[in-house]
Amino acid sequence: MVTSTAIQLEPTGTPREEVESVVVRFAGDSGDGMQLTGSQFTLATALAGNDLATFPDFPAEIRAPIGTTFGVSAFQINFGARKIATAGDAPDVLVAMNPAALKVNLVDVKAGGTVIIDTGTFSDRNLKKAGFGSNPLEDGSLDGYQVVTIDISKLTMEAVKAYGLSNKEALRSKNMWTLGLIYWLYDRDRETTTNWLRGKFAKRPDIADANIAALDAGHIYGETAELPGGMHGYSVLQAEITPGLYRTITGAEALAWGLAAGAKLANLRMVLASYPITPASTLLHILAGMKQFDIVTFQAEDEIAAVCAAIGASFAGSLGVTSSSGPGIALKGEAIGLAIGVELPLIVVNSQRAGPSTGLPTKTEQSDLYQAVFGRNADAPLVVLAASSSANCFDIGIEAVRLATKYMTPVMVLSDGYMGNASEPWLIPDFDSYAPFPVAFADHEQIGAEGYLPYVRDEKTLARPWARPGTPGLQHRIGGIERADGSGNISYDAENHQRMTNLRAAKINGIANDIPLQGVEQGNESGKLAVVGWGSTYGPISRAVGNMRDLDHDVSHIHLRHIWPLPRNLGDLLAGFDQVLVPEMNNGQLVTLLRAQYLVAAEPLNKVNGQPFKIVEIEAAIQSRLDREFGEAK
Amino acid sequence: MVTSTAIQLEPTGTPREEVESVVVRFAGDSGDGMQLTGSQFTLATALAGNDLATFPDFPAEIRAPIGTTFGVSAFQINFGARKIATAGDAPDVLVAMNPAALKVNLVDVKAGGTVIIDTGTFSDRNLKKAGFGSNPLEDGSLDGYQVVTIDISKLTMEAVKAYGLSNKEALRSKNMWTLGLIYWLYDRDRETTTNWLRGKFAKRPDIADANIAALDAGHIYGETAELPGGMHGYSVLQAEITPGLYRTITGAEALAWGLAAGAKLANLRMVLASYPITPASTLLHILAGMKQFDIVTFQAEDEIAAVCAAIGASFAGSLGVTSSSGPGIALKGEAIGLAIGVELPLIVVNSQRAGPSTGLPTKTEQSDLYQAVFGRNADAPLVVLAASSSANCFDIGIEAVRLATKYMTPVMVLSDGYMGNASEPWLIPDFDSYAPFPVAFADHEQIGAEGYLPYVRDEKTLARPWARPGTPGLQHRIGGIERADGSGNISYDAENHQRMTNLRAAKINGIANDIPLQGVEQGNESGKLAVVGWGSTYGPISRAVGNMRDLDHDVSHIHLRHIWPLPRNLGDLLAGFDQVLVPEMNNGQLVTLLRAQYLVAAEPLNKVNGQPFKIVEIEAAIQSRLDREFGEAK
Amino acid sequence: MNAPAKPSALLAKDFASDQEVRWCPGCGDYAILKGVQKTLADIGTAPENVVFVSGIGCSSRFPYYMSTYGFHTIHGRAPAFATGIKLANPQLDVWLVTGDGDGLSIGGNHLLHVLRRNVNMQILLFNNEIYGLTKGQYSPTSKQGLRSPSTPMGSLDRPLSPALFALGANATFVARAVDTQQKHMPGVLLRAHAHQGASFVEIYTNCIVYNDGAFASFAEKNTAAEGELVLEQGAPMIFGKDRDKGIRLKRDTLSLEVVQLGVNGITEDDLLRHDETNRVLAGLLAEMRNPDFPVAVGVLYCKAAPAYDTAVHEQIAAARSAKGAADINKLLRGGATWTVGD
Amino acid sequence: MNAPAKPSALLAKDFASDQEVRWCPGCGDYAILKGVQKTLADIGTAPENVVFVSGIGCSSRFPYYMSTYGFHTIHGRAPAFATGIKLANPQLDVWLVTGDGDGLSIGGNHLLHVLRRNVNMQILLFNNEIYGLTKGQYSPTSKQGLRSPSTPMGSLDRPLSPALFALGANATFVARAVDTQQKHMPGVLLRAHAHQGASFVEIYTNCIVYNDGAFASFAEKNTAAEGELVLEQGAPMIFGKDRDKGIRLKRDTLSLEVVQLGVNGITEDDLLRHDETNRVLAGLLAEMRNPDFPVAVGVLYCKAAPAYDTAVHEQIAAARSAKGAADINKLLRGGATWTVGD
Ligand SMILES: Cc1ncc(C[n+]2csc(CCOP(=O)(O)OP(=O)(O)O)c2C)c(N)n1
Ligand SMILES: Cc1ncc(C[n+]2csc(CCOP(=O)(O)OP(=O)(O)O)c2C)c(N)n1
Ligand code: SF4
Ligand code: SF4
Ligand SMILES: [Mg+2]
Ligand SMILES: [Mg+2]
Repeated sequence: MVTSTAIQLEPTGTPREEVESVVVRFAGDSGDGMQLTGSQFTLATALAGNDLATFPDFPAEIRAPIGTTFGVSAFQINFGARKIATAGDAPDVLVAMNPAALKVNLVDVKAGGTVIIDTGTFSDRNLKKAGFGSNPLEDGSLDGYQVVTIDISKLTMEAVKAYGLSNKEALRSKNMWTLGLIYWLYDRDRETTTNWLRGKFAKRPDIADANIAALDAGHIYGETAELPGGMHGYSVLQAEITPGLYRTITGAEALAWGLAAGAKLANLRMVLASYPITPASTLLHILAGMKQFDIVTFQAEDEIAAVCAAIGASFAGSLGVTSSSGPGIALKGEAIGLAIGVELPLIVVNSQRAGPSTGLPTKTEQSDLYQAVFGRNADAPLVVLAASSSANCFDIGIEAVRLATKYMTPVMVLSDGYMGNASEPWLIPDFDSYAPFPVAFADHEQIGAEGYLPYVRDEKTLARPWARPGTPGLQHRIGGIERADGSGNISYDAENHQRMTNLRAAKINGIANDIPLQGVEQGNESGKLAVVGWGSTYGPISRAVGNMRDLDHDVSHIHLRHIWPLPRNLGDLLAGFDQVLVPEMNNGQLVTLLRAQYLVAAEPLNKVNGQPFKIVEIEAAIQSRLDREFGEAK
Repeated sequence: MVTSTAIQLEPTGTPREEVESVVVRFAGDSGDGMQLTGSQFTLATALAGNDLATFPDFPAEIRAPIGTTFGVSAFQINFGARKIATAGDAPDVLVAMNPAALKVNLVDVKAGGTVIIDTGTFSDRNLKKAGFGSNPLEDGSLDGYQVVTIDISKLTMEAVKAYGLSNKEALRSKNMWTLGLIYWLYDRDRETTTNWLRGKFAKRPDIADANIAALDAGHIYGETAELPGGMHGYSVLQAEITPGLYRTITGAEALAWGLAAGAKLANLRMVLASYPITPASTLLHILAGMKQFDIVTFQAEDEIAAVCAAIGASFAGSLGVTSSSGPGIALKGEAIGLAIGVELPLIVVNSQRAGPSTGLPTKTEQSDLYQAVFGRNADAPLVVLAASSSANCFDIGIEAVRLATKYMTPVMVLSDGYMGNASEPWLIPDFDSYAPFPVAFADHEQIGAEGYLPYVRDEKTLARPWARPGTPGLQHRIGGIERADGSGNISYDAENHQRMTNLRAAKINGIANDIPLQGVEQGNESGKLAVVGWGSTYGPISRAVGNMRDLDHDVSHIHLRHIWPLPRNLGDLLAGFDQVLVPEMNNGQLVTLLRAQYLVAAEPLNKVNGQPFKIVEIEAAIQSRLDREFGEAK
Repeated sequence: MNAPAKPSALLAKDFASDQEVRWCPGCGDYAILKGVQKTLADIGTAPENVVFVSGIGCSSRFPYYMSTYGFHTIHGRAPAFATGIKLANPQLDVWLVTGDGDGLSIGGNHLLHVLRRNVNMQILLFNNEIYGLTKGQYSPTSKQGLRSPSTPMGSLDRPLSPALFALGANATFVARAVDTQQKHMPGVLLRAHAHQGASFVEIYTNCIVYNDGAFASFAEKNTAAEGELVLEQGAPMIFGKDRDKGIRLKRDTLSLEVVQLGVNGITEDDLLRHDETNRVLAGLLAEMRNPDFPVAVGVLYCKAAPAYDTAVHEQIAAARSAKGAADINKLLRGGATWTVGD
Repeated sequence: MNAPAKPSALLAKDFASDQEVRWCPGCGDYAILKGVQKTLADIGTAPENVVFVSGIGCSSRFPYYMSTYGFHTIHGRAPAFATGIKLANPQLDVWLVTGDGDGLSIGGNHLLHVLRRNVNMQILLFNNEIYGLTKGQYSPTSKQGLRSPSTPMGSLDRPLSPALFALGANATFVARAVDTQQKHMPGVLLRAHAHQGASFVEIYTNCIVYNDGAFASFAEKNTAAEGELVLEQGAPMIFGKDRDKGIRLKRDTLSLEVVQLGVNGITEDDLLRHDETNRVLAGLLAEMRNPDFPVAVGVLYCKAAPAYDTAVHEQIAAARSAKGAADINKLLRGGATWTVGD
């Protein structure tokens, strides 16, 4: 919501309107560099002291034919002088680099919003490719918007003429021209982008220069040209942000670093075994570049081999990690069951995407909770964690390592495509402030009268000891057939199976005592309505609850990061609310778990169109629940 | 419970005691032919007009060293003059062919029960192999039992001396000698066994003769010898049984035949693609021998290939079926998601076994309900059916075919190792009385203005049409990426995904209108306690509820055969009971589903020691729930 | 099954669906699509009798672009789906499209088994030596040392040779074609189609985005003559711009060498003649790699063997004639039964 | 890692665990167990440095019977577990035990990839041409026509040759041994152990219950001499009770023939000499089958190549020396940062 609050004077004397927050979407062809533009703008905005959130939206095709709607790539950013929770429901400003980008994105723009259009691309051919029957610049389609038409293509060509690039190369700077204009619009500093361009094109200084010239030209255009549509500059004040050192971080980065940090705290080598799949591959790519952290990455022949190699690595005394997305996780189910049976640490990262089956690989969804909690043969409990934001992935990564190694158990970490790709500002923690939890491998002291017993448990955690092959005297054999309590030898004994089944369940349930009590993110600890979320719905729920609370509604936000076991106070907490609403980007999964566990009449709010919730959608749902309650009270 | 009711006179003048029901367990080394003995006794008992139920208990090893406890094979039969629900909690009579068999099985025998022992095998060596420190025949271990010691080995050798067999071959008739004795004990006719022996050893008439001689000798021994322990003959009156033609049938047979029958009713070729795994392989073996029914069986390279081949067969217009056990089903999850997405018929049979992971392959469990209902990535609903007994597998097989083809959906059929192997008498139905449900494949009439649209749905069932490749004009392309409503072409459209997700869920939910209302097996439609079961717990629950009702307790038995969707009246039905108890051979799975669906405070009763519930266990649980309720009422 | 009237004179475009082709501009897969459509027109099969089955990958989008029946399945499993289709209906003309990742990484086992079973279908493996769809990770056929997002310091895996793998799998038909060689491809595909059993065709295709030029040393206009040996049954193995080079067998070491015709008195008669029924020879040819050798294309190996799907249905027919018409009531009443009277 | 003191003079029994061996009496696996225990004693490795990894099957119970570390995993996936173990700790001496079903049916793909990657381990494939544990279904190596519970009318699949498969997978070491030949086996296993990389050893083993006598034509006392060719590097290929038969190369057809020494003037010099570095020769030898040929046992192929796990850790070492000691705080502060002041 853009709220004008004051008028400032530009250095040049032009007035700059002060706004509290803005949503800008850059949209163009896959080849137009919209993701780069977006991330540069994100950085400049962070440096300007705003809070922010982003939503990159990639096309499904690798490189669709130029100018087609299915080749449109977009990047949305919401930034402001206050806490920003989501990438924004609807853009205040849409930058459309071609007709297809306009076609796909216009519907989302807020009524009366600004649409900046590169008219240089609005040829008949491109209009047709985008599926326009007539030219939207002329047929009234844009009525109701502030339309700013600029021939950005032409202006860019002019700006970079001096550098003797080919037409094609020259046109590639269009995005920088546009970025320059938007920098002017929101009063951002160009320096980091200039430096970044110099670094990126270190081997082609002519291209670096051309891009910088385009960036400057766009900026100057804003300063000097009389802008169409009466557009003028804005300023967005700094947000109140906890002081400290910041960076932007995507969920994939945060998770990779969190896992590396966890391995360090556990004093273990990490072996990540994975098989590429969108959107999970990024984690593999990042960790593949971190070999100096004693991280082994292994691109296996498939997901089954990946999880098995990870379990093998854990058997050998390293931290085995595997990562995939829904369909790949499905393939890992059998092997995860083995890890549960042999009780070895294992981390399984699921970057969820829309399904079922191949589904919509580039679209987000959080529909793998059932699979995480229930998706294996037999009684096979494990730990399930869900990160609530890009930055939260760091701490979730560490928590996963802590629980996996302390309890000798697989831990499933749920992330999603949205969170993985979206970046947000992150107050960089001091790693030295994290308490180490080094693994104490079994040693010769564990050798008793009957030799080493790999299934004698720690009384408190119920974890079995971890003996590293290579250690003299601790030779033992484990496997997927039921193991005798104590020795771990094959046992077909009926009562042993009952006991081991109970122990496996008790071990996982007991972890509830080693995780934080469930807190309330916003609002009271009891009341009329609790909105219970998990995962990347954090942003829209927190803003929606915040907005409704600002309107004096009695609603609280509870957000789960521990999905299994659930926090031990959760049942009591939920019992304190008249109604419980569970928004999920699936057809209702956490809600099933809560109803079954606590017999609480939790209601689902589902959305499965591959897009994150809009704040208004959750606000509306809250309103309707509160209305209903009033209705009943009458 | 053996209840003496009267004394009859034997033809020879010896008194025969009349009993209402008896539990006999045959136990011996794997090589002793106990399963054959058991099935012959079963047949003779059925012919004698008793009702019966059996429980074969195989050793986990293929062929363990002779005389070891882990090589013991047992077969239990419960038969009587009344309705028999289970194989019996505790044997009245144990036949122990060697020390190991005694060692393993004695604990289960009812206090005061009869133990018949082949003393010929009680050598020091065998006692040691079985892990006896001292000779149980001498050390008082058998106090409290009626012990009948006979040197069966020696008597058998003598009986078959005439046939010139090798020692080893001769000794193989021991089981027939024993069977002869037991036939005498319960007044069974030897003729079917004699005929069967003649058929089985048609090529070795000497062996047939020897076996028959042993059988007769055992029988004569009973008639003439003064039996140790004062043992005498019993008679078990005929049960009141619905008139008609009967046979014994195992769950695996019934399911194979049910699927074949279903395919016939649907007018389809069946393609079963499977990969061997205990206890599921039997279905593959049976169907592999039924090629004359136009059944193609395919032993694939693994479970994934198996399910994929089955889906391919369905795509091509046949009925694709795949079968496995827990770990194998886990591997099929990804492909099942595809079948859900492309909406093709598919039947997935899960013969459950104890887990997790490899678990206890030869032991029974019903712990794959979570996996069946929830075990896939994304929102991926399908139909889940569970057979309640060996014979019920026939109707469940037909129902699976009906639903899969009518609704173009995968159907998961849950059976288990116990049900698959156990045989029970079956009133053979007249197949002509089953209403056919032939598949109407799409034809040229479905070609509209936009061509053939594979995702235009039937308004009532929401099923899409099924077009068989080879049909001119209906060429279409489908796949795992989200399909456009109507055309089925790839669609990345957000709202289409939402719509298709809703349609997939609605189609499956709607099936609730096409399945029978949930009935009550025994007891009232509302009351103090409902015991809700599924699968092979039918027997013990029904007998336990029956017994408790005989004692005038207010308890009802509800048994689910449709697990998903649940019968549409189930919520209301359960709401009518003060308490709901859900016995399961798992750690509590159906109970989760019921609590989540209906917010009913259902309580679990779990058993996971690889053995079916005992009747007394369920009786005790019922009692404790009823006590508690009375307690509260005070 | 349906016996549709054979449409007369089909054209390549009759095999194109109405779906927009969505590969990257310049992707080699376009050329293969053209080649396949032309081949089908040449064969003259009715589109409704043809099924294209694929896994997941850029290449595996293929079925959507054909006017035939099509099934875009899941990653790596297309051979199993295709087998199921043939088991259900052996009359269908099944074409399987897979990639080097789909077919040899996750799907290696299914490919192995469909080849050894000899299920009657054509298997086209689009080898671009990269994972295209997932944005450029190395594949099992990538050259060692390839830097990719998952191997920033260079890949360490020793690559598979798809043809050698197929021969090791007991395949009965192994051939190669090249995306850019539109004249050559249909001939190879026609041969694959004519073969009864699993016909394996490796097609080199250029991923212009993630592995551009992987086959530049033999697949381009100016390199083909020197970089490639076009196999023809019975013909001496000659190649080169001036057709002046040949392949000779070094008998004692069981290996091949490149020789110059006319030099040291070497004539055509000294050269190996292609014998596509010789599996050992096929193995030697499969291993020829630039720059030391030309890359062999065409039919490397072809040997008759019964097709699996046919044999399966022969067993069914035999069982039916031996055991008589299927009768469920008879089935239920087989074995020991007894009657309980009223 | 631990560097344990080398125990002196280990005996075979030092490698036996306390677990009762539970194969069927008479199963060929017992002999292999003995052979492996003897080999390990001969090698003299400390038991704590050895890991046995297996899948599922009768054969895969192997690890329980060894006094080393052991991991009985899941069906078909042992190569992946073993790879993970080596990636975590390349110092461990890893032995993989699998069956013809475990390794070539469900696990074919993992075997393929561990071989082509050349991960340093010994792979023992117990080939009994049957699924033992699941009670006798045919396997991918079963002879065509085998009647089994799943193929009552005879199996139709064309069998795989494990050795040929391994060669097609680019394996660097391929050998064969026989359960009954206790003298021969340890030598082969020692060679496998000495080889850096994935050493593939097919061991013929008799399933006395479900496939008794499958190898009777060469694996029994009275058939071995005539039915088997024992390979030795550099030695002429002679076999027969009277050592009077040999293998000769038919040069023009690239095939082998059995010849009689002394007949038609044939001498040892006419015979092939074994060259285990020649993959083409190995392929020819792998295909020799009774009754026309003797079955080749011993080391068919051995060629040096870098081990994958070693190379992986070299990259890690290189990265560490290039990028300096790992520092999480530095990592988090890399790239663009900014400070928000109080
Ligand atoms: C189970 C599963 N794992 C992984 C993926 C991701 N994935 C899709 S295509 C592909 C590899 C494609 O490579 P290739 O077969 O060579 O095809 P290309 O794109 O190069 O034509 C991968 C890893 C998936 N879709 N499903
Ligand atoms: C996922 C899975 N599928 C199937 C099985 C059943 N299974 C166990 S062992 C086996 C085959 C064993 O054959 P092989 O590897 O040749 O070993 P053998 O018993 O002959 O030594 C099968 C099919 C299983 N345990 N797990
Ligand atoms: S990524 Fe490569 S293989 Fe995929 S469509 Fe683009 S060019 Fe073709
Ligand atoms: S079934 Fe066969 S392979 Fe298995 S233990 Fe018995 S003899 Fe050995
Ligand atoms: Mg590829
Ligand atoms: Mg085997």
